[in-house]
Amino acid sequence: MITISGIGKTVGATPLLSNVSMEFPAGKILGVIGPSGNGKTTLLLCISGLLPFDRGSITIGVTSITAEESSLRSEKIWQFRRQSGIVFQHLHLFPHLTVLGNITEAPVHVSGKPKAVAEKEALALLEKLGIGQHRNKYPEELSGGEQQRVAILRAIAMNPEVLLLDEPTSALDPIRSGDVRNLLQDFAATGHTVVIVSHSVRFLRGFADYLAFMGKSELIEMNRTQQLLENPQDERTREFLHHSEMN
Amino acid sequence: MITISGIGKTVGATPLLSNVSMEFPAGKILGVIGPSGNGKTTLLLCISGLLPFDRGSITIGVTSITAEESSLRSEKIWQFRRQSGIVFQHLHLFPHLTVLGNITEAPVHVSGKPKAVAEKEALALLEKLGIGQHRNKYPEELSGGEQQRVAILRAIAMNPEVLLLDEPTSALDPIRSGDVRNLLQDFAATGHTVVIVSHSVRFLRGFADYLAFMGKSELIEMNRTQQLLENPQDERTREFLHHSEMN
Amino acid sequence: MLLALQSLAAYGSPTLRWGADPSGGAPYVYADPANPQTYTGFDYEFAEALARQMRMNAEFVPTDWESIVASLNRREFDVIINGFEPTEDRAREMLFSKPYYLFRLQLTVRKDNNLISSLQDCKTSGKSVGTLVNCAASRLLENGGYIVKGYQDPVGAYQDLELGRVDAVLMDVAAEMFYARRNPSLKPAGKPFHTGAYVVGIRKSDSLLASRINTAIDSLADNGTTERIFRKWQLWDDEQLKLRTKGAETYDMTSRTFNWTEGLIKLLKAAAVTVFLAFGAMIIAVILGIPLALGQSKGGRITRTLCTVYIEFFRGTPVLVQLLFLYFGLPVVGITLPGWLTAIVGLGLNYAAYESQVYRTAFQAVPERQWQVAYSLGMRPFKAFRRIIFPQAFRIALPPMTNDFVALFKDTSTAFAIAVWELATAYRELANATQSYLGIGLIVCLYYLAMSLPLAHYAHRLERKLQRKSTGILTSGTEQ
Amino acid sequence: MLLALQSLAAYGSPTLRWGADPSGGAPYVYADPANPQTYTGFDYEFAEALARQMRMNAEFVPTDWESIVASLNRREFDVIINGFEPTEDRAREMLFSKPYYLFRLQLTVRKDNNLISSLQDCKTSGKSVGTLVNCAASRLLENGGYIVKGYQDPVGAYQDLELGRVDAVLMDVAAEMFYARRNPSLKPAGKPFHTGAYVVGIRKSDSLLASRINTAIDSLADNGTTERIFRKWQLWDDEQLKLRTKGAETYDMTSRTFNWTEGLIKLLKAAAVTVFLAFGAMIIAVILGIPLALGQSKGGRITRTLCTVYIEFFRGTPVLVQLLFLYFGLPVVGITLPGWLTAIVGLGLNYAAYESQVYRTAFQAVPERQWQVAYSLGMRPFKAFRRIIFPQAFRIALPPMTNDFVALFKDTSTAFAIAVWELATAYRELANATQSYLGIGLIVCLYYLAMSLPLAHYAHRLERKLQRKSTGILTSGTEQ
Ligand SMILES: Nc1ncnc2c1ncn2[C@@H]1O[C@H](COP(=O)(O)OP(=O)(O)OP(=O)(O)O)[C@@H](O)[C@H]1O
Ligand SMILES: Nc1ncnc2c1ncn2[C@@H]1O[C@H](COP(=O)(O)OP(=O)(O)OP(=O)(O)O)[C@@H](O)[C@H]1O
Ligand SMILES: [Mg+2]
Ligand SMILES: [Mg+2]
Repeated sequence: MITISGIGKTVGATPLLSNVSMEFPAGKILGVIGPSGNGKTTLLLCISGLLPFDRGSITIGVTSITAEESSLRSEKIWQFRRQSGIVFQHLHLFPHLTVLGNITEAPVHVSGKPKAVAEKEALALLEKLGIGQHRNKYPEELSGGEQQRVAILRAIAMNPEVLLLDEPTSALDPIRSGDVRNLLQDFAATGHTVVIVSHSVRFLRGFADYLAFMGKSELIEMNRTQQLLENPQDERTREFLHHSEMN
Repeated sequence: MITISGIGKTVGATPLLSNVSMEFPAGKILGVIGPSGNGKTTLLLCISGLLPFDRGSITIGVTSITAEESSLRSEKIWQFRRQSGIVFQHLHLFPHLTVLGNITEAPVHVSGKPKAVAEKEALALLEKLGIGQHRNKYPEELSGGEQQRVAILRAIAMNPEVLLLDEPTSALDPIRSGDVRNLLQDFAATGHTVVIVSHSVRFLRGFADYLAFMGKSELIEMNRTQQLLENPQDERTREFLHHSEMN
Repeated sequence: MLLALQSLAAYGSPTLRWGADPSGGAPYVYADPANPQTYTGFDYEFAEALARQMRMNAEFVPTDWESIVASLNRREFDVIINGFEPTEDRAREMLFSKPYYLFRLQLTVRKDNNLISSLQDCKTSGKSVGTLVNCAASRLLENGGYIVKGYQDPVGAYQDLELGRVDAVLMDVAAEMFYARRNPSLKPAGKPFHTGAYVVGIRKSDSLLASRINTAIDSLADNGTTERIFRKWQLWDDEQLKLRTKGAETYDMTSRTFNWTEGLIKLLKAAAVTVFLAFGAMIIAVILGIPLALGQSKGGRITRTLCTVYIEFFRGTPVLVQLLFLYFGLPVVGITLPGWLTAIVGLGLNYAAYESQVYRTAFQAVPERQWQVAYSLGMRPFKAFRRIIFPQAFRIALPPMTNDFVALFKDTSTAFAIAVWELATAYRELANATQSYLGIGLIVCLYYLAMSLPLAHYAHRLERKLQRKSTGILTSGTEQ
Repeated sequence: MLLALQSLAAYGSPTLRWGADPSGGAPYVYADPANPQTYTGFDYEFAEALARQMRMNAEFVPTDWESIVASLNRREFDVIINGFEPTEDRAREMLFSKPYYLFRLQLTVRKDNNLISSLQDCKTSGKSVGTLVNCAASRLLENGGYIVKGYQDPVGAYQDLELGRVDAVLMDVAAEMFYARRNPSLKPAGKPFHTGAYVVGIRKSDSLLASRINTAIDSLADNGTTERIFRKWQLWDDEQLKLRTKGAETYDMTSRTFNWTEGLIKLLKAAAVTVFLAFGAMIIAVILGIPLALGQSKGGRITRTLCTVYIEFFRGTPVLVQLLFLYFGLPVVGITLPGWLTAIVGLGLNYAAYESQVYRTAFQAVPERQWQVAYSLGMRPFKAFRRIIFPQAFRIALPPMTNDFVALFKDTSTAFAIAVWELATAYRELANATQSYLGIGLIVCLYYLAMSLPLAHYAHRLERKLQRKSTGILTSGTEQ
């Protein structure tokens, strides 16, 4: 269960998030959609515990942080951060490590997994996404889509309770993004919660269990995917979905 | 008229491009599609004159460079580079300049446009893509989709003969990507050539005049959009298009 | 424990260890010119007489005037007999005997000076008065608001008076008699005045010794020994008759001042030279470093080699040698630069090698793609560098550059080798002159800090400003 | 041409330009403590008297002792008057006047030392003897095969004697009188011995000037001026009577035949010391720099302030002063480190301040997002730093660190001040001994290069290796 209660975040005079509240069960996939610049990435960062927010609180399972705690270096925030993994929009791979190194770094050096085990697991994942042959390359020697898949695997390899993804298939062709979809569905099926920001309503349809639509810095509505797509309550949602169908 | 004759590029033992040849008229829009990691970005960089290649030659209008010339710092390569503008997959905005600075930098300091004029033009473009209010922000203060639009405008502002775009709408919602489409169509209508790499066949349909399908490091086929989509010649093209419809 | 034993030994034993500074000069205690291994002076003779009166052997312990009270209390000797005046601040730390001599002060002027006939004249006409530091005279003058110039020894004071650097000198009659009376170009102005006393200085804990000494002083005065000694040194006058009738009620409190003002000004001038050299050299280094860095990282084979040779040579050999080479070597080929210019050029060439390496890292820390974007927008390398790469690299180069600049302030000290007079040279001179290595050293450090701190501060502010203007690769990040 | 004219002018004009190093200290030539703008000392007074005798004006040209002969030959001044001793190697390059003073050497030991009563005792019991570099005493000791420790100035030598860092000090009586005689914890051992002479140094081409000076020296001796001057400085003794009776044959001219093989080996040993000091100091600096950098950029208010104070203090004040402070200051609180350890610790503390700034830039050049990614993967700050940030930052820090390391090789030369014998000290000794500043200088430069080149080469290779392992922010970029 993830509970977000009235969180707000302002930079300068610009509100990035205003009073966003939502709640959804663990083990499900939540899709976040909405126009560019409306705070989707900001929301994801807040949930991950990496970005301090100004108001409200976030609860994942039994751990919760308040706005005050989010900006302190307390033991609590480290515990909170540990629950979730994140795939950044701009990936931010470790440039000094190979593909394999990027994926096994945390399992080996944080969880203390034996290196051989971690590498075997990583390799299986790499093969699943079709980039096994690139395992010894450095990030800058990869194409955009290949980098994106490495970033997804790096987060999944730590087996976080909650996986947050920011447009994880933007650089992938339809076949590969299908692979990623399957992988994430399997991951959710084992009881993990997945939150995924995407511009492609097509990608989320029949994949996400819930959909949330972000307006300018606020949550307009959230519902089961089917219901939101077929019966949007807000005018802005309707217009956005209409355009999605068109293009 | 852009003519690519048998260019090849190998890194280590891996061929990134093998004997790619194509030809298409100026003032048209060429879409490049193909699975991830197949050399689309590499091809674009070669056309821009920024990446030296090993074999073949590329001709834009009356200027052409050969494989040898592509790796030399000759006057010719500078002239060749000047003809085209490029929007990188990873954007690479100038972090030390504001949005307006990013867009006006080259017009003012390369073309010698008066600053006021350049800024007025830039502002008009920014408004067209809905990010006029962000004009004085620095790149890191923008959302992913906002950054992407700035990168597109930075290239367009130099009014290059050939505009090369590497997945320019991957971070844009459907409404904004429609705006970009219109902008590029207008740009092509004034006699400029546009080459655009995209994973979204939907985006290119009814927008690109030609489509090229890249297989593993080679050009599989190229044709008018209508014809390629409706009547693909190669099995691989057919399979790729099939998946695109599905997802 | 050990010290206490020593002290007891000094009592019981027939030895009176007395301290004085023989470099203070005649006529107090000084090395006998006729026989430099031995000492003479009225204090020397008085000490001998005093010890004999107390049935002890006198042992002279030469010491340093500056720290004479500290040495007494460290038990390096038992008493001070050195033209020593009782003052209130000293009284807090020690005991005084009765006076054994009453001195007076005498004003001296140049022979041709008819304007000054009393100390008051100096004040009304704003004339400067020289005297020794830390004595009754200096205290008197300072309290009176005179223009005072302090000297370490009487010779210097009277010399300056002759040279017109001061207009008058006020000194104990004893010193005046010895150093000025016979000088044909000087004359006394007015009569001696302001009676003061020479006493024996004793440790606070030695009150027993003090009373024994007082008894002995009385006996010496009574039996005429005191008169005989001071008559021999031509220092006897009627004033001394009071010794037997009165005590020594007039105590002056004196405060010690070294001629710090002038020393500090000298250092300040030297510091200005140092700043000048450092700025000149840094300008050369900062500018020359850029082509070196670009040449080494982006140039062709030959350029690259040349730049590397330059860098490794200038970085790898001592700047001192480079300066000497420029200074003594260049004249051979007909180029004779003045020392300061040689220093600026030499240090500049040297630091350019360092700066080039700083730049190279900074340039390389800017993603190569930024060059490509610039090229794709039609920029040539030079413009791409100036407009796109440099602004991003500068932020990274700034702290190491600050490092180098601060180091350069101190490296200017190598210029002493080519006879450029700067802060480090001035330090050595003054420290040697005053023997106050620590004191002057600390002051020189403050001067260096006064150069480097504003620089570091400004650099830090600039760094923050650039950071706020966010060069991206340095994105603060916590704000999204 | 110009130089020739200047020299002619020096003859015709009534000015005698004489050179001396005022930092050599009292009592030769030194800044007057009472009036630091002017100079004093017996050489100063003698030079004035000499010039007056020759009906010329004396003009004092402050210069550096190490290169005083070279400066003479560069015509920066006309004569050297600086307690200058005639030696055979100097004789090849210049003329000497008759002696104007005959000095002797005095051995000094600690008061409690009853084992050493002559120089011979030092040899038999293997005790170390301190003296000034490049003087009669140092040559005597070196030729005699003593364990010698060379100092730049007498103060340091006697201070080390007090602290027990050397067992005896051999010095001219002039210096001994001034610096050691008054020190209660030291005492002379044995009688003065080994008569040497102070002469005026003159250019080889100026034989006319030489004979005029000889005449003047004779006159000054005859008319008692010499005696008056040296009496005033308490340096007159019966030895000086020989000046009038005999010629200049009375003094011992110390000579050293220079053996190149031995010299090179000596330099090699010194270079090894330098490398040792540099590596030791760099290890301290490299390690200590990390907490300083992190403290300054990520610590709380207090940590930040403390780190900044440390950095600005150690960076802003001269390392020489820091070394002196550690060497002479620490014993006050009971910690007496040997010289080499003081040098390593002092240089290490100093360079840590510089390294911290290098690291700080490097850390900040790694995008903040990399920290965030590491945190999101469950890393705590320390692990994130060690595994993610440091490897990326190291590549950026490497060239400035190489800079600092190379600079450190040469900064070890400051250790001479605390009497650590390293390459720069060896250079000065040998260059002085041979007067071959250029030749030995070039050799020493080669030694320095032989240290810095391998270092630079290895650093460059490491840099490339890291670059190939591509730290991303440094992506080479031309390959896609
Ligand atoms: N540091 C900042 N200073 C000012 N404004 C900021 C800053 N960071 C983000 N913003 C603004 O906050 C808004 C929301 O940003 P966010 O990245 O969350 O949007 P998004 O929904 O992820 O958009 P996209 O789909 O384009 O990635 C944007 O308009 C952006 O310009
Ligand atoms: N420096 C390099 N060294 C080795 N292989 C490289 C290097 N650069 C790129 N490649 C490989 O070349 C192939 C083509 O890369 P390119 O970026 O052109 O693909 P792309 O078609 O743009 O893919 P995407 O759609 O994922 O962006 C990829 O498999 C990539 O791994
Ligand atoms: Mg976003
Ligand atoms: Mg690509």
